Amino acid sequence: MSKKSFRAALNEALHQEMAADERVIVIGEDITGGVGGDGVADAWGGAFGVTKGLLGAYGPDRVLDTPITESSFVGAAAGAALTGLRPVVEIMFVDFIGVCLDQVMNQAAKFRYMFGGKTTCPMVLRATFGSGARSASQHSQALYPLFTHIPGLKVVVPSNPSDAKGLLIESIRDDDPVIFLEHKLLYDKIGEVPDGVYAIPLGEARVLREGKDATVFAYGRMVDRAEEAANVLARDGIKVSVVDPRTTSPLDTETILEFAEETGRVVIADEASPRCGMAADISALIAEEAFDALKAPILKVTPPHTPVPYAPSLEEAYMPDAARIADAVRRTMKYQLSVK
Amino acid sequence: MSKKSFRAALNEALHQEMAADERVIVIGEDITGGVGGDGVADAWGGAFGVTKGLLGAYGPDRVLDTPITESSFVGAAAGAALTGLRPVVEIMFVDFIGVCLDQVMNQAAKFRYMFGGKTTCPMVLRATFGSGARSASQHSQALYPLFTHIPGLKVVVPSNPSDAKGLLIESIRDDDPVIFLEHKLLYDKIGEVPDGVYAIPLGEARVLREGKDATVFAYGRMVDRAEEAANVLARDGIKVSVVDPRTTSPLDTETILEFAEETGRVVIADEASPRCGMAADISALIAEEAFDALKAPILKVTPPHTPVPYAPSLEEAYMPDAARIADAVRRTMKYQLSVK
Amino acid sequence: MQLTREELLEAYRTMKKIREFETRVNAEAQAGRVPGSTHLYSGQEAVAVGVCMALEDSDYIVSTHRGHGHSIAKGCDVAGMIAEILGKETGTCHGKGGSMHIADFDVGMLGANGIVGGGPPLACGAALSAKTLKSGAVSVAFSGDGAFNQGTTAESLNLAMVWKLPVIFVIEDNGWGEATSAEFAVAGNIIERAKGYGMRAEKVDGLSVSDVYESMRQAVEYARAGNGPTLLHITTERFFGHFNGDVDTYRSDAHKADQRKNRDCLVRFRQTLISGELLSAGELDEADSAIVTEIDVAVVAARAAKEPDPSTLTTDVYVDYE
Amino acid sequence: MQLTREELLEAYRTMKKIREFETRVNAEAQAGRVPGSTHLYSGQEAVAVGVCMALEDSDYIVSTHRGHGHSIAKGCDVAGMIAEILGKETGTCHGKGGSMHIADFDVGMLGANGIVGGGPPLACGAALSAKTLKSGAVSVAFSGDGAFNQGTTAESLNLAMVWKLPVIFVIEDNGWGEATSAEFAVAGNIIERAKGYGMRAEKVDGLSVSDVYESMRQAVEYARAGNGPTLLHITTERFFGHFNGDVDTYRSDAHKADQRKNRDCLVRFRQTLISGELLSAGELDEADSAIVTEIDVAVVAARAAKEPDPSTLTTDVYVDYE
Ligand SMILES: Cc1ncc(C[n+]2csc(CCOP(=O)(O)OP(=O)(O)O)c2C)c(N)n1
Ligand SMILES: Cc1ncc(C[n+]2csc(CCOP(=O)(O)OP(=O)(O)O)c2C)c(N)n1
Ligand SMILES: [Mg+2]
Ligand SMILES: [Mg+2]
Repeated sequence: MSKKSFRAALNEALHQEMAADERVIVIGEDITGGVGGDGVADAWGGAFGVTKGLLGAYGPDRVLDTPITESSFVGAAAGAALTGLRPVVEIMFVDFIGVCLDQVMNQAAKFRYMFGGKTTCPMVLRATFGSGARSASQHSQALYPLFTHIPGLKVVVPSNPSDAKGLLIESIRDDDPVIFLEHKLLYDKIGEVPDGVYAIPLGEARVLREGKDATVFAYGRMVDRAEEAANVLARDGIKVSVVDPRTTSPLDTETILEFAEETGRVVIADEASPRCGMAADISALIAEEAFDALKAPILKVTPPHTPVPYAPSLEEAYMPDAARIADAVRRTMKYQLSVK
Repeated sequence: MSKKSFRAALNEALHQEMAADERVIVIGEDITGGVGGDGVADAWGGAFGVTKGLLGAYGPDRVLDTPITESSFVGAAAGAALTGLRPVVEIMFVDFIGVCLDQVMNQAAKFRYMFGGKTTCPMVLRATFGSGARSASQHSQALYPLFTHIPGLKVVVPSNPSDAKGLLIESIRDDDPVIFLEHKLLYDKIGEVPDGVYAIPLGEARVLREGKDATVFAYGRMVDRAEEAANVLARDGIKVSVVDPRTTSPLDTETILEFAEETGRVVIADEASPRCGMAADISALIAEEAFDALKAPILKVTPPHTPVPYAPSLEEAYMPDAARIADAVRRTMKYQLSVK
Repeated sequence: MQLTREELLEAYRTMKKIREFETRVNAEAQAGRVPGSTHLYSGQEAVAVGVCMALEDSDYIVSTHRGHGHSIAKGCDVAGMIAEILGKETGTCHGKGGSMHIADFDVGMLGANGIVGGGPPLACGAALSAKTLKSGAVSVAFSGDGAFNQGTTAESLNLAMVWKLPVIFVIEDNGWGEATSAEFAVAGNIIERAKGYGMRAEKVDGLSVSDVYESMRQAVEYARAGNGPTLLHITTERFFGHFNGDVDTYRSDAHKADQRKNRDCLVRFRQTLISGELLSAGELDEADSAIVTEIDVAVVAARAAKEPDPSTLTTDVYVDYE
Repeated sequence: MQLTREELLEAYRTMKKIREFETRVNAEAQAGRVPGSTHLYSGQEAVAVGVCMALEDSDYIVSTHRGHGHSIAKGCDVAGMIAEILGKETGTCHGKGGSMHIADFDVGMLGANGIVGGGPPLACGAALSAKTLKSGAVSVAFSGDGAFNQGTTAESLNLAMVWKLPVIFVIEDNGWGEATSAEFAVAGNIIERAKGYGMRAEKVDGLSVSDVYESMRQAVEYARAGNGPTLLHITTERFFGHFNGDVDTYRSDAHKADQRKNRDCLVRFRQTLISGELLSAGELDEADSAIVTEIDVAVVAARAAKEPDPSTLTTDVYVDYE
């Protein structure tokens, strides 16, 4: 166990799985960086440095730079996954899924089903996501609701370094296509990360704290903000549970319902766009299956239904913060059930 | 007023708007059909015959066949919409959005916002959707939750001929990009359709019937099935309201909440995949904003989280039918609120 | 390279099998027994057969919406195929896929594909597996003239060159993408477009199974030797409309009659075999009737087979789906 | 075609304006005043300027992530641009877009674009408007060597030929797509790839603004006459790293020094003007200092401007959004 950044934890996961299994290969734009140049090799190690050092350790046959043609190389990852490899393919920003969704949605996700269970497609698609880096509308989306909507995909949204590592290892070993989304503002986050190899099952929520007054569900960068809110509320004597489901698909419905039932008051803090988003998805689950236990409306704390703006003053207003989460919890606490 | 098919109603809308406004053009694969052949021209009029006859009336400059390159011609529609035209572009099956999502999600939808309100992008993207035609996994999806999730898009899902006509006319006149989705099993549906030009505002639900026991919300082909269910239930003395919101974005939240509040029991019947889908979206809206009035859990009637299968025995089991809707209403009626 | 009598007979058999299969699929469709729609391969048999004759079982093909011919040529079981098309539990995909999603991994058939241009990236991936795992296999992407325009295909040509992949792009140019002619839709020239990527490219007469085979054989040799991709632009004929419900009024009756009369690859091959005294009419007739019987048995069995049980609706979405 | 003194001076001014603008943007970024990241255009000025000199205000350009140069050359206001880059309400897009989304419809600048390959289809659309509305306008798609590989670009080349659109594809080949060389990523040859579509195509030295202008002028004439598209493959130099935070270790220091010393289009143009006695050093110096002042005023004003009010977060999503 030692302190590592989210980035380093991911890098370690890739190293360990590539060392353990020859079939694991890594594909993406600039994942080494410098091909064809007269300077240093592996100059980038990916746009965010996550794949740095893999080239030196595993060579260019297993660490493949690509032209800027996401459809072809994401599709190639899917085709390779059908035929014996276990590719980890990176698209730099999840926003770029627009140019290659077909290979994910209609190909990788559906092979096993369409072909009657005759094959597996063990690939991982890694991408950064999220707002807060002043990257504007085309480089800041969350988009996991899109993937969550598509049957056949698994979707992982880690919130801290040790989860990131364990979930990535599990994703690489998983025989289904996995979308693995890394919030760009988490890369420098430091945490305790075991040095050894470990896998965290997909579909198991992590409970960060238990409090009986209300539950806050959150993914990715929102988890820290939920914790922050919980700390503030604790000072006022309001004890909230904070639950990070970690994967949106499969979803740990059991833990979610358990906490919804136990606390009866629910806030879902999510960075994705609100319409047909994850906050709505979890809310609807609870409204159908834990209705009886609800003591208050289920509150969603999300950005508005707008693209992500560039200017700091706007982007700060866009993203839900701890204050908005705490406020929602307070509103749910105040709510008095009228007699029906 | 006369009886027309859903297909004919759409065709009439296109004719009327093209006649009224020179800037309206139509773009798509085989929307005439026969280019370069030695047989008849306008042989197809679109894969489903919706654009038939436009070529003869408005000529090849305004009715443009394309190569099979959705990214380029959907993007061309967006670019044309930025520069003075009002294109109606067709992708044959909405499933094909996978090869051209970027031009919709990151371009058309975001122009106005990214550019600080300096432009409009008045385009309509038409596509067929839906299961039931034994078209298997890659030609049967609903996918409107994906578009609904994306800020900047409007999304229309008509359920009958007269709505189809009025909503398409409104969509063409709308200055924002509109995704207009036509259920392939509705094309032959006949209904009374006014002959004149009329527009139905986006974001206004249609109330098919009012009953005080429960409300069923449904889109597209599910509307008929909800009506069927309501008829069955009426025989047992259960009176349900049936509401077709008609557009998923903008959403007529006012009418939805009004009916949820009035009946206190809600069933949402939707053909889209369940996770982060429209049923969840409406459920979450109600669970947050009409909680007080709820007398029972909000029930979602959707397909399972699977791709659409080919065999009739499987596809019939996939799609929600009137029996499942009626059963959900009965379950919600039986539900007794426990004291909280 | 000279083909042996046995090889020629086998090629003829496979072409005939495809033709007969499609004839029966069409009949089943017209009788209302095919739940979905199908895209018939009739007229293009020499392409699938010439291409697949040059491949081993361990080589890969990635197919299209018009995939029956490719599947049969690569060795898929016709009984499973027809059952699949009829939507039966005995089908190749247990009824989940239908005509457009037939796949058989045991014979290297990685799947038909309902998305035009969906296949070439996948074929690059299969070639990447072969290269990385040093299996010596090659991979083939079948695409139509219409699919050739898709950005995915263009990207795949580039990627195949950049990664020097053992992949062969087989462009089956039947002159039409649905009701739109290639003359309208394909700007420039397919061979020149491939050569623009620095790719080895060759135009081939798709009415001659031996021409297709020979060009393919060389492309496979080139790829196995580690030299990278080839594109074959193979001209061919689509006898039916785009799909079984297409009345095909955009081509004149004269054109269609001429096609059947003068540009039928199966008829040509038969004539060549007989006139070259390579095989006798009797031998070919015998092959024909064996095939007719085989397909008939398959059709009858498929009709009698059960539809998949509704309980299987939710299986095989994920490996560990519950 | 001979350029007048005034035209040459104007070209020089615009090139210098771009260079100075980028220098100041870089300085603002290093001082931490640019909220996002930016892609600097320095070194490529002759391309944007040569191209846009051949255009009218009513003509369209569609730009890329590296769009500052195109914007300035097409006539966008630098004060609005720098304010936008600093995220201010006085910015071209009121702070909503930032460096990668600058657009000004009044001068035919249809927008920078954060998606590599996002632009060419849009440029086809603008050309379609011009053709359908018979406005006589032409449309330009700027793309990098990296973007040239995207399927969207390939599709657009084909569509432009099929629809015979008045569009000009300007491929700015600076040898790099981020940290990946064009030598690695672009298979074959850009001109040959364009010619494969039957497209008029020409290679141009992007260090010479007059060469760029002349080739562009001919392409515009060709397009306005209704003959269809042209592709210009323009070689150029990227002076900085891919974006302002890129330390650019993948190119040797020697390479970068040589670039600045021997392959600076602005220096070359200045030398040509002086040695050809077309403009004097004094005149050029005067132009320089006017530009330095103009940009400085713009930067100072942008720094002082207010950030957009948070209430504008939800405006302009839809025309009728409430
Ligand atoms: C992305 C996509 N666009 C459109 C279609 C509809 N479609 C199916 S087959 C076809 C024509 C394909 O033409 P070609 O590639 O020449 O193959 P052929 O049908 O001639 O075998 C089209 C347009 C599709 N399936 N996928
Ligand atoms: C679809 C997509 N893929 C990847 C990126 C990340 N990206 C931004 S710029 C760039 C390099 C573009 O290279 P080129 O087209 O040569 O333009 P240049 O940067 O040299 O001006 C990349 C890969 C992107 N923005 N969009
Ligand atoms: Mg074809
Ligand atoms: Mg470049």
